[in-house]
Amino acid sequence: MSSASNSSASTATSSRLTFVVGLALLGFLGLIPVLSVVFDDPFLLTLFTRIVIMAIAAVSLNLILGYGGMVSFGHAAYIGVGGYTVGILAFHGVHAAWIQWPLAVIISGVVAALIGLLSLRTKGIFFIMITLAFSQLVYYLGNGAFAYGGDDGLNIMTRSDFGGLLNLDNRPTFYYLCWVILLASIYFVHRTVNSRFGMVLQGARSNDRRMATIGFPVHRYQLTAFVIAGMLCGLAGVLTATFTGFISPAMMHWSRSGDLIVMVVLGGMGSLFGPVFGTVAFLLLEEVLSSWTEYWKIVFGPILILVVLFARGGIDGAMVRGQACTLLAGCAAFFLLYGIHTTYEDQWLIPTLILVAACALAWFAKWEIQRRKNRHD
Amino acid sequence: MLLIFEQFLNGLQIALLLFLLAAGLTLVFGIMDMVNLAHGSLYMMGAYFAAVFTEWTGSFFLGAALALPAGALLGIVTEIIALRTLYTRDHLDQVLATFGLILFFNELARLMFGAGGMTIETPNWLQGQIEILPGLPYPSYRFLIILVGLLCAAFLYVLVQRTRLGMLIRAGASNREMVGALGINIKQLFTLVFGLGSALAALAGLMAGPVTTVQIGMGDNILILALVVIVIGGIGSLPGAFIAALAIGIIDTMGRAFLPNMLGAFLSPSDASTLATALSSMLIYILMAAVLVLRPAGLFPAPGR
Amino acid sequence: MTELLTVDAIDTFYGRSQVLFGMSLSIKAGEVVTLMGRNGMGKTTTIRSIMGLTPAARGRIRFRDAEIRGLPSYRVAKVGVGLVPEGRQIFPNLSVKENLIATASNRNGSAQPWTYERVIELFPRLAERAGNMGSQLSGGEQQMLAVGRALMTNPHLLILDEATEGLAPLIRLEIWHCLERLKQAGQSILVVDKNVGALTKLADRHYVIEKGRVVWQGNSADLKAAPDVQHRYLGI
Amino acid sequence: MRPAFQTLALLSTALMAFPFAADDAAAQAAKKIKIGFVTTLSGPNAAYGRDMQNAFNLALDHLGKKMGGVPVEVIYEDDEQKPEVGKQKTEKLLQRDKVDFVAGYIWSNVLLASYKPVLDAQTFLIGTNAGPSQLAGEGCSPYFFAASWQNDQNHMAVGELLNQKGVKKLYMVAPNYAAGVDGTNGVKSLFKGQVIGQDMTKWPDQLDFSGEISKIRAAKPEAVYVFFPGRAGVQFFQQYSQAGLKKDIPVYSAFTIDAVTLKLQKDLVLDTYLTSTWATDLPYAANQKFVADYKKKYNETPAFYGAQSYDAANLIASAVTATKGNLKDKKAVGAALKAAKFDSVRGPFKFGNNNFPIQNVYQQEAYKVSDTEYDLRTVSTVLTAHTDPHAAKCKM
Repeated sequence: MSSASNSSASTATSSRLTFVVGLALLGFLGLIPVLSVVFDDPFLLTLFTRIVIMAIAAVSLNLILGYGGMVSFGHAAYIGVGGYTVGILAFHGVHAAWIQWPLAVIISGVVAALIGLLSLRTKGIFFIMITLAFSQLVYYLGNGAFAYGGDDGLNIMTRSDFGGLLNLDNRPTFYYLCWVILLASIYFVHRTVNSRFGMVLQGARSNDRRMATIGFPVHRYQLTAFVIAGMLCGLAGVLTATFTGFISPAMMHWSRSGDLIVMVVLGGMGSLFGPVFGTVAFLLLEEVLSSWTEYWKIVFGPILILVVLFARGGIDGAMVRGQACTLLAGCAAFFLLYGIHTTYEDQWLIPTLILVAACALAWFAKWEIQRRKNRHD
Repeated sequence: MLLIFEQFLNGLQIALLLFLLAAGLTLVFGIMDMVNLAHGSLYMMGAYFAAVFTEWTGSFFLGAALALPAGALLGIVTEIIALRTLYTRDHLDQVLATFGLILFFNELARLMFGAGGMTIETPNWLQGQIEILPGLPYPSYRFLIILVGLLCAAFLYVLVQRTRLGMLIRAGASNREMVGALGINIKQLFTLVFGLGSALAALAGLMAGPVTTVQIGMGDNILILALVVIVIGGIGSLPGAFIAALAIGIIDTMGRAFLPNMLGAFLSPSDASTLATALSSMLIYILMAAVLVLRPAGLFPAPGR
Repeated sequence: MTELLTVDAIDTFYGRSQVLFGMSLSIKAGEVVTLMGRNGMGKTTTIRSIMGLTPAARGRIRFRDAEIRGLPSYRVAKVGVGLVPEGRQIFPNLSVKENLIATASNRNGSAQPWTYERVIELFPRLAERAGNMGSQLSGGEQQMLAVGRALMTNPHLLILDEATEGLAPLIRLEIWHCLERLKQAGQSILVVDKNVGALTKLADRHYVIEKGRVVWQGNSADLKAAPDVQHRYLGI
Repeated sequence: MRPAFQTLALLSTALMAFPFAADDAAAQAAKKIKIGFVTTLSGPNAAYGRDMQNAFNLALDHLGKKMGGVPVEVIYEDDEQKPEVGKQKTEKLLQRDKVDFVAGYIWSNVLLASYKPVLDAQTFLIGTNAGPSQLAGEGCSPYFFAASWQNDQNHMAVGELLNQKGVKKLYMVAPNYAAGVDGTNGVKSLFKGQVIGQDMTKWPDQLDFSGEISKIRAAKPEAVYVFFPGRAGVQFFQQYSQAGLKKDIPVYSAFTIDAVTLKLQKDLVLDTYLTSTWATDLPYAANQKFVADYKKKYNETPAFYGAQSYDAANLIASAVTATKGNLKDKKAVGAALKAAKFDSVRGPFKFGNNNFPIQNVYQQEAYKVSDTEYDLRTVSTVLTAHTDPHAAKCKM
């Protein structure tokens, strides 16, 4: 749990800077529909709608993973539960959002309560595995539900209906709805973690026994957080289903849960805006790398390793340590490579790959030497 | 009756493959407290090595004999380059970094060996069947898997229970610091164990190759199963892994084999078979969840953790 | 007599909090030295610093004329330091015999090395339990096993950290007796304990520490003659 | 100083989004026909995507990279075999690249996740492999054309073939996913004998079929029907042969043996029965040219995935030529596509009312071309000018 406690130490010192940058990023996200019109690129809106929805899911995971220290490896299950509730209701002709959405959130909460109740008996790697097991159960349930398309998934032909209040078929309207929900969930998490409840939750992360001896019903607090996170993630599932007009078991495959964890860690665990940073970085990186080469994972895999090894506390952590230069260099390199790519197409792929590998190696070597020096000085 | 026995053998064979994979994983986990998701990649690379070497030498056994040290070497190199720095990190960091390794290895294999997959040619006498019981011919290659699996289990038992290396492995699983304080270079010991685990993974991969073909990502799904095995068995415990592997292999096979007939009593045959498959897919996860709810550290947790 | 171990002004930290402040001590070959002090004053940290388990940030630690500060613990053990740790830390999943032989070695080529038979001779009680798992032993038996295990590495210096804590008086006596025999055989020993009565008989010299530094040192006679030291620093 | 850096860092992060927008303004200027092609180019099944891509490129070569005199640009996207990725890539093609046609899709679930935005944008979608029933029946659309087949067609042909061979007792094994269930139902719809056993295997992670094979042995059927697309097909035949059942109980399959898997299946699938709508030996000039040039260019034998993609390119070209490049007139383009005036590798090509092909389904067999090379050849015609069963439900 060392990195978890590290990042908690950093939140205290970082809050102001991260706050500014985080708000700026949220403001930028709010401008996307405008930019999409200015640049005549509707896909920008599509891309960022997905990013904002995933950010909501990441924010919900951060509540239990970052603040609560509960590594849930099955968080995508709630995206599935929320999505399937909407999809199944729509399939049966129920389109009213004020039935669909609350029901989806409640069912996600109930599922989270059941999973949490059993999973929280375990700790560490066992908790990771048992949450994975439960999400696999939900996954196979979706896979076996042939009435609702099974593996093929199910199309939602009619979007949720808010009466005359909101027209979700209007893409900017839907985008702003997601954006507002993201803002609200960040604010909600902020209030939660700074309440007494949140303090106990964070205390339990580093030492649950002590919190229990002080007299807090730690287990109940953790379960509550688990359920809240499940409900919020269920809401992200509702948005996903509404946005894509399609549900399938693939949305709750275990690798999706893995992606969510990566987003949170990449952005910075236990940081208010970390999940948003992480989601934006992850999905943009995926989008650009994969448009770049179909072998993009050979770059993405090592990036992940490097982030874990060197950028502890993720993007937020880097900001805290004043590694803006590193961040800037990363962005510049990204820019450069993207520029080279668009100019010369794929023939530059191999040299740039080698370049990236060489940079990584050099960085690694430098770090290793430094570390050895520190140890023996 | 014969069918039940045959299905038992099928289950046993799957179980032993799982055990080979889980054994390395649990040894590594036990000593270094290190979750290595890339273990599945070593399984895959072992299978590819065997395919390439078999093609090259023209003999399955020569190919296998070369693939084992190659797998061990690859494991050791990976350990030294990428994993050493992760020992002091928490499980989450290890999961993420080794997840990155999986992505890397999968693409590397695609670049090196192509996307089309490979087959491992086995000698003719392994393509046939042996009559184990009157009226029960069994594929000789699957029989070989059972044999190799049992031999390996026995070898591991002797190694861990009867040799000094085994004592150190067990001691390391319960109290790593103390082993170091008594003069054992735990890093070296771990590299050794990691090499052993990698060789076991490669062995599992190359044994599975002729049955399941060699392909990109072949280790990803079976790795999840192997993780389930070591978690049920109790981390760091070889006997636990053995028993859990047997339980999962046999429950899985028996579930698929006999659930449709049982459900067929209530449902139409095609509904019964789809429902039975959905159920048997879930069966092992239900088993794991149940075990963990009742015994939160697995069936045979290593003492001292 | 030559210096065996010299700890010279070491500072040790746990994370950001400093525990040892210029801690120093020395042991000559064949000597039995104690390290005393109240709980939380840095006794175990001193041992851990010597062993390289919690490396000291500053200062020097010399063992048989070689610098050992900064070495990983297995190398400290290899140059001849045998540890009987606080809480005994027997391997619970190894049998008594396995506990003894798993890490045994005679790296320094002792002419009369410790063997399984010799340890059993020293602690006949262990013979009866040779096949039992470490976890099945009583506290006293575990303590004997821990001492035996350290002896099996044939160390130049044996370190015992709180060796008699929580043991029945009779067992305690047995341990002191055994240390007495080891001393007679020429074994150098560093003992961390609170049992002043037994230690003044056994040991040659004593260090008393408080808040991570030595506040008093002297031989057994001095200590007996200084009840105020005993009272102030050891709470007796 | 530091906050300044941080602001810069943030700004450049934000700016990353902009190059996306910048580079297609230029593309828009040149008059081009843009085709988006979505297929699987990474992961274990990348070989199929590669086959499709190769064939589509070959077709463009044959067309001189022009359709109706207008230069053609193809943008390939990798769906990673994941429905939501496929959908996002499809939307990118529509919204950013503003393609005129979308083609491709190997997997039913990816197609089902992706087709709605294409049809909503009134863009023509040419399916080159998956042909799910959802799009063939009530869900048919004037904007969707299948250059391949309807999923049930090959399976139904297996059912008919079994009748022709006089099989009375059949055992069925297929994966437990939508296409697997459709497949078994397709066989049953024409098969007149008795199905004495049916197993649905876990998809896609079951690699070992020993349990199912043991049950087949015990059930003693006259024939076995299997449907295992991709690598699972290799695994099944390998294990079936190891169990020694191959010589006793014949295997009938659909979509389980193709040029890609054949490289691994080799002898294992000789003397088995399969149905398909295309083979390298179909005696049409277009087919022979396609096969010969594919082999020459890529040094490989094309699979049916490629053949269908080759047809799709020519189908699009025929429509562009017929409308003289005026793609704004959707009605005319739709009519031209429907007319399908091109030389198909499958001979005379005709769409049914639901825009799925009316075509022959053949019995085929694997054979050894040389020591190292295997191929499929046509044995007989099982279904002639077959219309899929869902067409009746399409109100178009």
